[in-house]
Amino acid sequence: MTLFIILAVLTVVSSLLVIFQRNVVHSAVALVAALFFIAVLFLTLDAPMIGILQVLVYAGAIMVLFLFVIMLLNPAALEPRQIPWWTLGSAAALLLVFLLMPALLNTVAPRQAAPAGPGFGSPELLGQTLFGSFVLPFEIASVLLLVAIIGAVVLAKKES
Amino acid sequence: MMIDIGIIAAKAFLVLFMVLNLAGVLGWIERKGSALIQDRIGANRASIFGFAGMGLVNTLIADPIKFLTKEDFIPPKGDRFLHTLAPCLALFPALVTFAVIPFGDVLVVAGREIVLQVANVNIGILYIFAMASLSVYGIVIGAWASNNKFSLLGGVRGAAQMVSYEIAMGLSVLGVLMIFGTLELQEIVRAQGGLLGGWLPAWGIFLQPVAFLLFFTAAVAETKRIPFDLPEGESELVAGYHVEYSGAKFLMFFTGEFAEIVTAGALVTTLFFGGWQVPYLMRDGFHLPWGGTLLLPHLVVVLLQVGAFAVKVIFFCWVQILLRWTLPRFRYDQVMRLGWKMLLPVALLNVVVTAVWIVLGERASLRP
Amino acid sequence: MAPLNYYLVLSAVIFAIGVAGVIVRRNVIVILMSVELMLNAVNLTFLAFARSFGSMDGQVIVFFVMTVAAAEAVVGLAIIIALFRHRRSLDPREMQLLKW
Amino acid sequence: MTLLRYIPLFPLAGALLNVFVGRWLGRRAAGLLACAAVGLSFVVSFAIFSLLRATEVLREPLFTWMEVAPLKIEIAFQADALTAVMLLIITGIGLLIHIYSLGYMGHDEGMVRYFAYLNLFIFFMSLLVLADNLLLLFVGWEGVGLCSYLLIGFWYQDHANAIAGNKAFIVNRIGDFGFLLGMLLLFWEMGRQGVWSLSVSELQNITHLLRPERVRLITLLLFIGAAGKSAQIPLYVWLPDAMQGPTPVSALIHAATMVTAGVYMTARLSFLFSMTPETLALIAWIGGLTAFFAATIAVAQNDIKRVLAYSTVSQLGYMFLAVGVGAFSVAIFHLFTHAFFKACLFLSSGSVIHALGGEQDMRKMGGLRRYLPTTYTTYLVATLAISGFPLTAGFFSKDQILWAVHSSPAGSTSLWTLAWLTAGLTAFYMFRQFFLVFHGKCRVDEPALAHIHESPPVMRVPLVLLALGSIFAGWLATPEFMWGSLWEGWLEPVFSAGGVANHAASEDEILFMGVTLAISAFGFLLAFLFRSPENKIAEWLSRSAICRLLAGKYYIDELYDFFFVRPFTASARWLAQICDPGLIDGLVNGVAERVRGGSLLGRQLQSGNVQHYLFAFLAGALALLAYFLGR
Repeated sequence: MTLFIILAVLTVVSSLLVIFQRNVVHSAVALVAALFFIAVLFLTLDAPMIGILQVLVYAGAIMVLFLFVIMLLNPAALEPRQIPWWTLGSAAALLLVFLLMPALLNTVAPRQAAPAGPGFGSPELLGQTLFGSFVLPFEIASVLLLVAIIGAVVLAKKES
Repeated sequence: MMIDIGIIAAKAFLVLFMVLNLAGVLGWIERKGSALIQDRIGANRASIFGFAGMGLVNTLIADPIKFLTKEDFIPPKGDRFLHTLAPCLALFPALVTFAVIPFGDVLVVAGREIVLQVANVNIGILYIFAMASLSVYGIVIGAWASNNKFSLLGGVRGAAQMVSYEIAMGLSVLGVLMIFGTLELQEIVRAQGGLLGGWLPAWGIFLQPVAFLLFFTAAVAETKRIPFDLPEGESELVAGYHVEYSGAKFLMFFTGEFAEIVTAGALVTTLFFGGWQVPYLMRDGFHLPWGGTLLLPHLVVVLLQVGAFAVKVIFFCWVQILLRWTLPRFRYDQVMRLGWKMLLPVALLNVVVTAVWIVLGERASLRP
Repeated sequence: MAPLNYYLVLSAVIFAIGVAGVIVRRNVIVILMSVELMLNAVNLTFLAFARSFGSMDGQVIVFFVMTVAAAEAVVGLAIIIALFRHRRSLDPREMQLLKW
Repeated sequence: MTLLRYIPLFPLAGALLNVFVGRWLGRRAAGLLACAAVGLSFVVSFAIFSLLRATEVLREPLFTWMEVAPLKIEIAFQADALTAVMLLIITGIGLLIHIYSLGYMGHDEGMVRYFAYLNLFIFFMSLLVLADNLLLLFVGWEGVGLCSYLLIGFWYQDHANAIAGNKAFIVNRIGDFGFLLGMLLLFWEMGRQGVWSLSVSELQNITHLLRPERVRLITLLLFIGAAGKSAQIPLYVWLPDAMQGPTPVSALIHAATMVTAGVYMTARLSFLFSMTPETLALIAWIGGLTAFFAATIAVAQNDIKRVLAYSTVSQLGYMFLAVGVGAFSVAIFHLFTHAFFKACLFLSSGSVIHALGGEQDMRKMGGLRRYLPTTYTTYLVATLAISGFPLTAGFFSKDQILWAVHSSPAGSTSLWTLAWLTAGLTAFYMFRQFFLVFHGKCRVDEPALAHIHESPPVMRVPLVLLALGSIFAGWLATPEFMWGSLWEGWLEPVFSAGGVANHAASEDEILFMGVTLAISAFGFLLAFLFRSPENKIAEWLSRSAICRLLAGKYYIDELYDFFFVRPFTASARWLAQICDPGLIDGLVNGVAERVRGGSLLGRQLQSGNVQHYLFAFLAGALALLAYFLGR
């Protein structure tokens, strides 16, 4: 419980930093931190495999890509900050939390904090599920990735 | 309970101590090795009361003092916070990866079984990759925070290079994982204790030679050293991503680099060269394939194993240093081409061939 | 382990932060990062429910979400690069040709 | 026996070949190919003619064209005696004209195109006569109209030719519209009685299902179609203008075959027409009046082909007169003989025009007898035939018509008088032309005179053959007192439904023959007396008002122009210039303008900024959330 609260605070703070830092690189670093903490949160949910994948995929690949692009483009100016628009957006987001809060707090899980079964979250079980009932989505995901690769190459390639 | 925590703390301390010291020693080996190759003497000036210790003094004592007392320079238009954070990010992943690398079998002391591994995680290898993937941040963030075009270029190069070679490295390990059927490093090492055909140790190198070549190449590339030192490349980018670093921060980058060498060596040892396994050494002593048996006490066996692991790691560290002083630097496009057009396809092919081999093997073993 | 509701609330907060980021920031890269934040909030929900139901399905879904997120980030960044080449800007307000 | 399909197939193949590879074949080969195609058709037609027994009907379905529940329309051919005769005319006369064209068009740039059209025409015409159902007949009907348009405007570089082509096409369309309406009405009426069919052979047996007043309307509409195609009052105006095409075309289309389509159609549907005496009476009167009026116009024309054109209209009037009095077989017989002598006349005139290098004005001819001996002879034979000289083809057929008009219960003395006068006029204008062209002083222009020459054999041989036909074709059906009629026995079964078999005593017939001969002789005599343009009386007459009226063709074209064409173009112009831009465009543009006005407001919402959209999206989501959670 303590661990959760610490992690939650860290996650929320770093998430807030993502949107409140005016510098893109700072935002990106804050996001890496947030993702890292979320990965640890995953670990507390008996999902070690997913947690490690989170670090590997998000922190290790996606965010590096972000940083790479940021440095490649190297936008010079800090972005302007318009107070009214910021207020409006933040208010809307706050309203969203406010509206969702009661519903979320009243949600009753069917088996509240049931002890995880043996091997829950292990690579073996994840693999079996993935290649069992989810094999078709898995294959489709591979096609999606292929399409994304080709799309990215085509988009980012300089016209010759 | 307290004892458990104490044991874990002791293991962690031991590992960190060993790694950091090894990194330091590697600095000496590098200097002396390069001097040997280039037919010169190498570091020999610093001395304590006339004792130069073949440069060991230089490396282990004088260098740290020098680094720690130098001015910590931060570029005026740089980013103070990130400039400081970056070296930590560079050193941190290199050190934490050792948490899952087994340096010995089980040590039994007073009826308590101590696994000679800081943390036995069931997804150890993935953990290593996750941590290794984080090591990019030190470079990228440091490069950006320096507000220097050379360092920025180095950072961009480093990011691209490391992401690229991470893929080839992961795919090459996949073959090993398929052979041994586990993600636990301790299990992988234990699986390499068997014998192939009754006499050949079942090490990964014999089962996955292609994977070894790929993995080793990619691992060298990940350490950003010659021939893959494009992010620093002194003749092109002055010193690349750490051009604006000095003092303690530079020391951290420096140590991180050598720690990575050690990590790479340890991983190669663990995955392909039997880890702590000594050929024919069982828990109770040597069982030679041609009939000889030499029983040894438990402690001796454990020490032999730990020693074997250390020797193998140091050997591969030495190989890497040898490479660094032997080969010329690649061009950047050559690096990229090698990563994407050579290593990646070959690694994929290796995975496919391994899969077919395993399936055929299973078929064969199913036959009565 | 903390109760499910706590995770849900945390997830909602992170999601809302992501939403706010997408709306208020004037940099497409940050907008894309905020989207990643939202995706992660949802992932957290999935995992919390997976743990609560004791089912692996939630984890598998997170696996797929990551796949999609990776694809999305890659294509998104490629678009940003292509855009930047033409507009020399990362401000979404500069990218409003698709109207009328 | 599946021979029928080859009759249209050969010309179609010839046409397609000429269209696609004709340019590559060269002009001569293209012409020979076309001739060969029609020749093969003729051979097949002749085979069918000789194989066909009198009462037999060959039927040859090819494939189903369309099938809608009870209605099944097949592409099917059928041949009875009527069809066989028509096929012989079409392919036989057609073949001769094709051969003739080899010479006549030999130097024309567009010869390949010409022969492609010609073959296409033979295809459509044979399709028309072979058709088993009215719809397929209509296809042929429209097809010959198309070919006619193409061939009249063949020399389209000359604007007048293109206009003439348009005129023919448009006037034909009016008739076709009537035909189509009649066909649909017939179809609908039959359908109401539960018979969904357009097949002629099926319709023939169920006409009793139709109500008489409907039959009247149907036949009337069908006759409008026939009048359009066969150039009867009031739709005859296109035929004289159609002489703008090459002369062999005039011979083929506007004399021997296409214009007979209307007669053929009424004959084919005789079972329907016989049911309504009223329509038949109308047809008879229109036919008679057309014959007379066209003959009067022909008297005052100076263009060699125009005279022949009006004579064609006149002769077609005769045929409809025969139809109108119920003498279908006689009408077809006249059609048959007319095909020979009219084709001969046209081709001979073509020969004259050819010899004079394109000159068509008879006032610039004269005395050509010396230069064109063969043409002179054939022209003389054909003129005799059309004038009704004893023992020529025209003599027998015209005599039979006059006799039928007199003897049929549907006929009357006034009709007979009209036809009788027309016979005299025919002899007059034909011999007037004959003398103007071949006798008297030579008035040919100097340059043309230098090049004057008799036509080559390829043109002369068809002329001679047609001239022979002009004499002997009539011998198939002679009066009772000679050797009787082969023809009647041959065609009677086809028209058994409504034929008139009223044979009076042969003395009466001889008497009538004499009376007809007398008026023809009078016409000839008149023409002989006025043969010279310098004749005083003729000169006085030609300046008289009546003659100017005749020369101006009763100003029918001008009347049509005033009453139909101008109001039509004026209203079209009004629609195009006032109504369309003002009302239609105004409506459309007005609607568009209002929409645009609204959109101008609405498009403000579309800022193009993703973040605005996203905010709106979030606001909506929040509203929904508030609604569902607060409920």
